[in-house]
Amino acid sequence: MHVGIIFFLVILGSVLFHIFTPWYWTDVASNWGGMDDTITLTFWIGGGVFIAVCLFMIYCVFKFSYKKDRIAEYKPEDKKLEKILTWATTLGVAALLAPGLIIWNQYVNVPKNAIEIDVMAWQWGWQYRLPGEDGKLGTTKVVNINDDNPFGINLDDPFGNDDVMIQSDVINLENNRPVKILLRSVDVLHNWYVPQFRAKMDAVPGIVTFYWFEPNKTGEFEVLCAEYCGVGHYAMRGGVEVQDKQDYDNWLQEQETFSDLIAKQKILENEKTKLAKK
Amino acid sequence: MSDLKIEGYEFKPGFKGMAKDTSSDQTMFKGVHWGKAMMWIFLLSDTFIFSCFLISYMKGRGSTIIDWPNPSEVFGLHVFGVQVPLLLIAIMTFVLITSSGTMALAVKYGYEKNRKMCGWLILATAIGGLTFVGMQAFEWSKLIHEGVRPWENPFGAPQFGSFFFMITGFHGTHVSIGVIFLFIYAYKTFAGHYDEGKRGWFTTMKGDYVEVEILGLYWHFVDLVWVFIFAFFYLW
Amino acid sequence: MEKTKKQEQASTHKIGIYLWIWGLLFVLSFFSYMVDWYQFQGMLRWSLILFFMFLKAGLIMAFFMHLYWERYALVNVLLWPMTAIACFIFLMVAEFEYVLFTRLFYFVVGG
Amino acid sequence: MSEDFNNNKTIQAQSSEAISGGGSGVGVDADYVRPAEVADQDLYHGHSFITKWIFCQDAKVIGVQYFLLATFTGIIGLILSWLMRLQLGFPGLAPFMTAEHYYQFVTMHGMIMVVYFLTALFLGGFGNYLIPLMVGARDMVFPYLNMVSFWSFFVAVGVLLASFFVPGGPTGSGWTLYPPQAILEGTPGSGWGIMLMCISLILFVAGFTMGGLNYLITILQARTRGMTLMRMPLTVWGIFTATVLAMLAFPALLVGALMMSLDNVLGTSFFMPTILKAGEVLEYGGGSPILFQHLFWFFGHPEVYIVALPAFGIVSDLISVHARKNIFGYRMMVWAIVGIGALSFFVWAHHMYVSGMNPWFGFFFATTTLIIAVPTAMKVYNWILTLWRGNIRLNTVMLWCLGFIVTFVNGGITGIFLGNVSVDVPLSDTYFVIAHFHMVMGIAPLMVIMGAVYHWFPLVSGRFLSEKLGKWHFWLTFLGAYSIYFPMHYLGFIGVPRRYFEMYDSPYVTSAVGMNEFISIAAFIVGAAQFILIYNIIKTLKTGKPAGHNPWQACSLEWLTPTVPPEHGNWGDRLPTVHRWAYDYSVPGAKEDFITQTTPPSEVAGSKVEKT
Repeated sequence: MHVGIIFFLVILGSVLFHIFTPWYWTDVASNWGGMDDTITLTFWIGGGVFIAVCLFMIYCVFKFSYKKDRIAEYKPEDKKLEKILTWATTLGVAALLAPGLIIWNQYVNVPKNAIEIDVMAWQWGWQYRLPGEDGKLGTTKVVNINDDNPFGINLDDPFGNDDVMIQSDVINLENNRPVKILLRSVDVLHNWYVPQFRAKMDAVPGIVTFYWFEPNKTGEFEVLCAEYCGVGHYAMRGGVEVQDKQDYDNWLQEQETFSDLIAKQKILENEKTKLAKK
Repeated sequence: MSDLKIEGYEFKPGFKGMAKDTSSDQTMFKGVHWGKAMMWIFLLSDTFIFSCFLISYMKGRGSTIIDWPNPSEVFGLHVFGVQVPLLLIAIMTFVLITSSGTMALAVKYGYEKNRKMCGWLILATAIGGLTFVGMQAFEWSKLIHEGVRPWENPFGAPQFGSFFFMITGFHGTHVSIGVIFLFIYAYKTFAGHYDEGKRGWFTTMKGDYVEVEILGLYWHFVDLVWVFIFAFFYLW
Repeated sequence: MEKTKKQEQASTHKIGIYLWIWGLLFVLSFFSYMVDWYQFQGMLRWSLILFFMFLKAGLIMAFFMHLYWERYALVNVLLWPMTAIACFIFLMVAEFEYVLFTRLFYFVVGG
Repeated sequence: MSEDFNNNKTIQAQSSEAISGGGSGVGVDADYVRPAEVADQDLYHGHSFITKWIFCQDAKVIGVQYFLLATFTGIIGLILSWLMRLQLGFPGLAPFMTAEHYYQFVTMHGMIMVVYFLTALFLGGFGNYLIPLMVGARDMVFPYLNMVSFWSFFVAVGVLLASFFVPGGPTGSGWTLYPPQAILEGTPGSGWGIMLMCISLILFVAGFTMGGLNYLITILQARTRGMTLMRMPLTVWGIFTATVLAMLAFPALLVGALMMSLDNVLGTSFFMPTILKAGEVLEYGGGSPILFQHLFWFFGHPEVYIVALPAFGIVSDLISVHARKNIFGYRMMVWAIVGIGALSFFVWAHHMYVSGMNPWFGFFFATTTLIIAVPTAMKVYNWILTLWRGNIRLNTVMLWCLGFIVTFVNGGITGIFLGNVSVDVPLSDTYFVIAHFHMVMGIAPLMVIMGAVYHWFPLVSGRFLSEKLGKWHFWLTFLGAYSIYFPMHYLGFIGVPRRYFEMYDSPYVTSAVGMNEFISIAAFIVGAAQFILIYNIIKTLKTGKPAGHNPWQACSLEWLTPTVPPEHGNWGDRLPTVHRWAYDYSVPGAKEDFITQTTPPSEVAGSKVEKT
């Protein structure tokens, strides 16, 4: 008897925990609310099945626990019941799969007006690059990276000159404008993940990966690394600040471009050589 | 091969026979020796190993942006002042197929309990295998001499060297193991272990000419893998 | 009925069949070598390579490894797992093309 | 030498053997079983202590050896998990828990538990002990190979544990061993540690291949007379399918481990692109880290089922025996096992939705993954339908089975979240994943292992384990484990990433402090509760209640040996003949509520056996 009761309490406890839990997802701050909806749908269908199965089991424990004179039923198969259950399950699974695939289709098709952001990761930090006025990012190579060229931009690529460089782990985004995050890494796997945006993707050395989202809440968010990348993994943080258009444009004005940097470097070098001559 | 007369069991051909064999008691592969079934399953597993190697190679070669060297030239040989593409590889293929043929005949004579013929053919196979390994060693030393290393390659993509040494090395190891066993089995055949049913060193089973077939399966598999390596590594 | 006849012969195949297959293997190897000799390129090269490869592999498996004479229970157990390999190959082709594209696009060509 | 081998007589069938004349319509032919196809197996009998107990060729002894060694490594894995939970629940309490050590413990815990504990225990331990007994064979078909298999495993474990004592310590790259970080500085154990891990895995695969060939050929080619595939207990089906998966999936791991070793030692660039490390460009270039992930998960996903399928099979048998009812829908159960096994080769990249692979794979893998949910759900339905109208003995074994159903259904349903590609995006790499896979392939199989230990211990030792201690063991483990992993899903919803050494500096994570402390305490209790079993076993071996012959009134062959525990050779001088499936419980009209597999039809002439 007590067995069934304890199992019942476990199930009841699970339901109550879900209802009263203070631990639940943060408010979504991007266009991926659909993911939350799919999770909720999966939660209701899946949770329903879980509770139904467990309650049925508990019922069996109550009703059919051992009695000396009882003889169990002998019924090896029930084709009809099995067929019904198979089809019902298939339908349920299809109902869960469909919205998942629809959202994934949106996830891999980036809108045309999305602004591209190059997110460069290393052990253990982030920096960002925005396209300049031409709207295009210059190509890069890991071997190009040095103090003068922190992003490894190919010098012969004309698109690279006006790229805006943000050598900080915090990036600003414009509210309600889709961004395409282009991820690359110079050493190991990383993952640029803001829980409030829901979306994530690994940064893989050797290739460039992408995802997109459209922030729809202004404010500051924390960037976490979500792919294990060595001992500093847990401390590899960054930040995102989502701003309205006005603030964002002001911020963008202040940022340095690659040609600025080259020019600055040249001046510095000239001064150095002058000093040396003196 | 199976002596397919089993008491109380009626054989059926084709898929019906498969269904009947599968649903029967005792054995699923009717008349197949335990060791032979084991070798087949092992080869299936080994197929997956080589497939993973070749798939990795395909992925590596397909996704590199550095040019892949032209194997036709890299593996060419200068003979009498003429550059012949893939000559050594062609000879190696020839040797391996020859040894495969002698092995197939060895199996045949084994089942006919022709001890001498079987033994000599196994020995011939072993020598063929040894020749193959020798030529592979020559090929390796030639490439190393030309500067190809697992980690670098003067002709183009460094992965060329990595995959070449790894895949041919793994295949060569298979051949070498096969050669060792071929010599052992040649000895056992000549010594008549399979005629008198002598128990093996590590097994409680009695010796039987089916063991020659089991070894034959392994040897043909090595040849089979070479067919794929030849096509994908040397001809691609 | 024919199948069982074949089965009964199985343990004593005529030597002729082995010699035939042996000869065919040499011929096919020669042909695939000729593919390289004449430097066929593109789809023709690929289809010829694969054609000769599968023919050779098939002959070795079927006759030298006696798979042709084995019962379907064994043959099917050996061949079906290859679908997993086929799936792996197919997807890895898609994968390397994607990787090659991103590498060229973001590291070399740009725009 | 010749007396080392027994010469068992090959029994030819006589159709008239053991026939009771009576019974309406039951003729002579009803009891007919075809004659033996192959001669009886000769076995090598050890004489000295070493050949009998150490380098032993008896599958049952090898099974116990596997069991003990796997349990030993499992306990190490358990202790490592304690240390991890200590850090997560109470950071700073243990000064030696540096980030390096934490990641090393995470890695070793994962690898030990998945490969060296669960796989070895189910296939090496239960597989070796039960397969020959359940299919009616004298032993595995290649006893010597079987022995070598165990000793390879032994060496593999040795190499694995040796990595704790080499410079740099064991690898800390996570159990998935993803390059490039696995072999770069910045990850603990990037030199020796990862090398030994790769060697150990290669040895394990080699050893396992030897064992696996044995299991497969024994099941396919050495069944006793009358034992068709569709009469085998589901335990054998589960182990069989899992072994097939292992034989086809481990090659990918072997290749991955080999290529990574070469990258590490020779400096090849299979998985290594151009890498900038501390301002210097390393001598790598052109490789693809995602290739390793594909290879790893081509192995890794079937590996999940290598652990799960034997558990499915065993739990079916336990439920059936202790509910005194045939397993519901046996055919469906078999096809579900085979179908899950086959499908598991087409779903691997659902572990890689956010890995940066070709994004179009998401559609393919989400679909195949969710298709697997259907046969899996059918199995669950059939387990609970077996309980329905049964006569359930609520003993310790059944409790573990019930615990399995609850945890497995829970973990299976969270699997639907993670398999569905866009739902996986926010949840992957968070604690939700940890909770999911611990529930479904940690706790659920463990429940089955425990149930199986309580169930088969009387067969192995001839004595019952203490029920009272067993119940304590169960409730502490079940309730504790459930309260570890159920709330953990919610940490995942918040977005707490996995593999974080500490995390309390993020504003929205601070709310999780209390829960982490609670989880850690529960983990300590659950871990400690496992020692109840060890105490129980030691106590039982001395003073346990003798079990006698077939104590659970089971139908399957392993309980029907002439001696308990079974001797080397299992069956005395005659192999059993099988006349029915393993689930004839509570057949109407039969004298008892079970009909063993060896009972010929003529002896149960009056009963309504639907299927024989």
